Amino acid sequence: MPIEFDRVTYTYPCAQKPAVQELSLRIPPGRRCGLIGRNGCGKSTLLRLADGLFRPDRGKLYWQGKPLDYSRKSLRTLRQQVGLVFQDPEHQLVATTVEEDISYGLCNLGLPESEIADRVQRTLEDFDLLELANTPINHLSLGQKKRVAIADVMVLQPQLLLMDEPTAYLDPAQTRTLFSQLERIHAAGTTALIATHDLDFIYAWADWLMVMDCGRIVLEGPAEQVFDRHEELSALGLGLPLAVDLLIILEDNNVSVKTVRSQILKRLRCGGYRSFNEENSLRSV
Amino acid sequence: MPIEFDRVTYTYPCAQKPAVQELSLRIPPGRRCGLIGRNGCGKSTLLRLADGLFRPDRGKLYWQGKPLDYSRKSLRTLRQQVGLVFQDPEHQLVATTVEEDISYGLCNLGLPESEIADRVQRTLEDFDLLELANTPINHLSLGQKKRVAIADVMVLQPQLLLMDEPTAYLDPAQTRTLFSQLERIHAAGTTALIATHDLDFIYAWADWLMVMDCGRIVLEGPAEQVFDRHEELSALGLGLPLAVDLLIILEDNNVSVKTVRSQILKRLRCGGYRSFNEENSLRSV
Amino acid sequence: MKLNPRILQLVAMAALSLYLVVGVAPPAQAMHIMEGFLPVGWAVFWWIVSLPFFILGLRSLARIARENPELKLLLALAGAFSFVLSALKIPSVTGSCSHPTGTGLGAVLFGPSVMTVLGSLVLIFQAVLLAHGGLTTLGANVFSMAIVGPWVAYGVYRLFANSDKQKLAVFLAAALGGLVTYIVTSIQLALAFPAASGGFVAAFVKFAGIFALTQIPLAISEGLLTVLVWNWLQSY
Amino acid sequence: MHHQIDSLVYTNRLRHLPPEHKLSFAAVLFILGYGSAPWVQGAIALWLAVWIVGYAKIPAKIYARLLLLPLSFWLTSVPALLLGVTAASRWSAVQPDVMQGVVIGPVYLYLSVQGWQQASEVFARALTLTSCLYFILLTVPFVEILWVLRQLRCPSLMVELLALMYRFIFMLAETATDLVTAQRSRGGYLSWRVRLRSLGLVVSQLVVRTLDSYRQISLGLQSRNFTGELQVWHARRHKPSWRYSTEAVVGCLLLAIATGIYYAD
Repeated sequence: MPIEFDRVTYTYPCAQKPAVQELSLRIPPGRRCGLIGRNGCGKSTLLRLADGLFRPDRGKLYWQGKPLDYSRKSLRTLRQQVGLVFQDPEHQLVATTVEEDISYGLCNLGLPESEIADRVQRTLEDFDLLELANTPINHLSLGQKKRVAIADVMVLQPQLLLMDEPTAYLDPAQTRTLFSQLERIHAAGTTALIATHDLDFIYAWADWLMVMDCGRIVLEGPAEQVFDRHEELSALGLGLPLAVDLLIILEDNNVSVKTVRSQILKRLRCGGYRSFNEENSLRSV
Repeated sequence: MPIEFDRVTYTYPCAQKPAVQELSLRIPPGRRCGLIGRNGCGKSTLLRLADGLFRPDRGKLYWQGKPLDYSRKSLRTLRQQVGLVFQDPEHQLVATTVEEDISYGLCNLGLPESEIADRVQRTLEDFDLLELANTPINHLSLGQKKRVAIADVMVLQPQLLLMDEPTAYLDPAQTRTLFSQLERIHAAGTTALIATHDLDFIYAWADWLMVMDCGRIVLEGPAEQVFDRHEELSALGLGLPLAVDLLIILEDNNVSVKTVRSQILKRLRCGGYRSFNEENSLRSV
Repeated sequence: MKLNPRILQLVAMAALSLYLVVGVAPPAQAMHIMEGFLPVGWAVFWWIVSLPFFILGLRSLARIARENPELKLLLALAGAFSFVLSALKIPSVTGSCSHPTGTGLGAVLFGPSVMTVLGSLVLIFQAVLLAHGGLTTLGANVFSMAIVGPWVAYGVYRLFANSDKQKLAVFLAAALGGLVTYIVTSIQLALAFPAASGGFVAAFVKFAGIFALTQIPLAISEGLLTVLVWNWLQSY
Repeated sequence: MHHQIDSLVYTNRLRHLPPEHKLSFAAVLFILGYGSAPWVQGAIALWLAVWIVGYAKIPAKIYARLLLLPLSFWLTSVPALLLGVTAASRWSAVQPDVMQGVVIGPVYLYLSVQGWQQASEVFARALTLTSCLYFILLTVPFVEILWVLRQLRCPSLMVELLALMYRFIFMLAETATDLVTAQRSRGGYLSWRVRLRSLGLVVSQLVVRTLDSYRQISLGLQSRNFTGELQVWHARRHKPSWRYSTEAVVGCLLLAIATGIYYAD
């Protein structure tokens, strides 16, 4: 059990109500965990709490069974083993060139220079950044910045990787690259937790899913089981991944491709996007 | 024919190669036009050219049949009739409160105060922003900011609405709201052009589709026809909307829902994200 | 009548100078003494004059940064902010555009010795990224823009701050800070190039006269803009 | 403009040379350029043009445009240097300094001989030294200047601040550009009054964004175990070149000899 939340409450300074409320959570080790929920439901706050950036008002965090005491030393150990990739890479990249930025975390650990050189070199290769090593950060495209941000964190070889909206700003091909990088990270034994709106991405990637609403975890379990709870997900304003939606259509009409096509389009136009809520309220009547 | 590009080339200052190259384009009036393409293919540049923000190196733009001469007067007319919503609302909203921000464009036109008050009021109602009218911009959520950004532009009653990545940063429920707003705008007779990566969104919304690659339009036509060109889209690194993908699976295996489910997952995991190109090259063998 | 061609010549020259001052030179640079403009003696002199101020400022910054390392981020952001401001073009009354230096606001917010360091770093970036100013003339530019400007702005602000006319204090700080910068630049040029007749004073009058055309309206615009931003900051 | 210089320098063909070599070469030329005869200064400017346009492959058009910058500052100052004014009654006293003169009412206005000398001296010197400056700007990336500053034991606070500022300048500049573009698309800069208002809005927004970035970036730094100092590591990938080193050393020697002869005369 790498990390555990025990009835954690956190309120931003000056905010009216808590961003995370009485939240209890265990992240299963070695899993691909997805965290979904609407904008503003507290996903980012949860990730920041898990990285020890905020201190809960009430409740406790445990890292590998030991409670986090927010001393400088324990924070240092925590952040060595937990890597957080921010939504906006601009806020994470601080050095001038790609190579320097990747080395930054290692230098903070006070490692010997030969080991820094070694690990930076290996990470540059792993993330296909060798050619960009000496490029200044500000000359990179957004997709490249995102890649550097992940490399920054992975060079520290964390046991738990937290990512906030990794697919925002990426085009389909870049998303594919990200997907294969995540597969590699998973194969190496790293536990990962991804917070996102991108239901299709999370449907394809996650094997454990948590759903947040208003600062709490409202659903949790193996991904397929969670996505089977159609009504609850719709009621939360999340809808379903398109693939799940399509399968429902298939089950409902076991007919020709042509019929399915028209059904899908109708679903996408009206159900999927426009009046999901209306439809929903009809259903529950 | 609201706007027309005639072999337009534009190179950013000091860039090695043009961002938009010998591009010819007509936007059919009254249509819902989608513009897709990979990051960096020139989509945003095209939108900025269409709004007269950049001046082409070669080639001409026509607005309602008349060539654009970039004089102050013609730019003023153009920008009154063409509205551009930027990708990041953070970079578009300039005033302190919602109301002030919506009035900004009207004040620039030098309209009489009574008309400004009138139009701002109506727009606040249309976009369901009445309650937020006096809220400072930096207290808004991202979805609200996006709504204000669209209202900012629609208050000028443009004939052509250009949008850059409208669904980025939005959660599924917010995307649904955006969709219904776009439907309303379309119903009022405004031509719209949306540039995005979100294939599922564009599949549901667009009726005319343009595909860009390396600064050129490489495919164009009614949306369904364009999405039928599977091989070409995959070769461009774009992939297909999930729904189209599913229909292909259905046509290939006319079998049980269970088989289809496992096919979709395989497709999402490997085909859809990881190794679409490999699979593709196998197919063409 | 014999003088006619000469008068014509002079009128033509005056017109030409006016054109050059108002039309050709981007006034953004008129504040910066360009690379190689000062004779070697004066270039070295201004370096020697400015260096102690810079080192003292850096020392006091280092002390603050040791206590609160994250302040470095804020300082770097403030520096980057004033660089970006200086690259924005503000409309000036004469029709030409130039830059607000933000020194006045910075001096009021951070204090003059911090502004000396930030201002010097901004000047380095202006030389390296925009080719405004230069390395040999850096000392002279630092003296006028990062030492005298902020100290005057700060002094003026403190003088008027108590008279519960904050806005006036801010306006005067920014405007006079800008104005004194331009006067010092003129002095520096006049010292380096005294006129054959009238020496330093005559040269000063000439340089000051030429730069006055663009710099006085600019100082006023900067004062107004700073007040706008100040108001806004207080409401935030 | 700053994007221009900064992106040019990363594609220049002399980038592989060690930054120390290029900087010391420029430093030697700075000293020679200050001390020597006008024709030696001319030679330096020409030689550097060969280095910049010929070897580093900076487009000639852009380099010429950059050279216009010092020229325009020079042109602005020329009237002040050239024009002399004195009381009409004293015109005979300044006669040795007069090229052309005219009496207008009580004053005597003239073109000064000394001013002309000063102006031409300054012209040659400014052109030469600006070429040296441009050689640095266009062939040594800013990051590498920072490496050299670190080696020279500049105060670490100063180097750190420079590095952070370099990163943030581009971040804020992008925000500012985007804001201005968005304003332009809503008719923001089409008249003088609207312009001033729009600009005030941009500056205010920029303050907010700056403070906001500060909060976010300090979280980002903390999550990466910020220790109070911004330490980084970089590999060295520079290769000294015999061909360029030889040309630089031989050329500088020749110029030094020429300067020596000039002073011996």
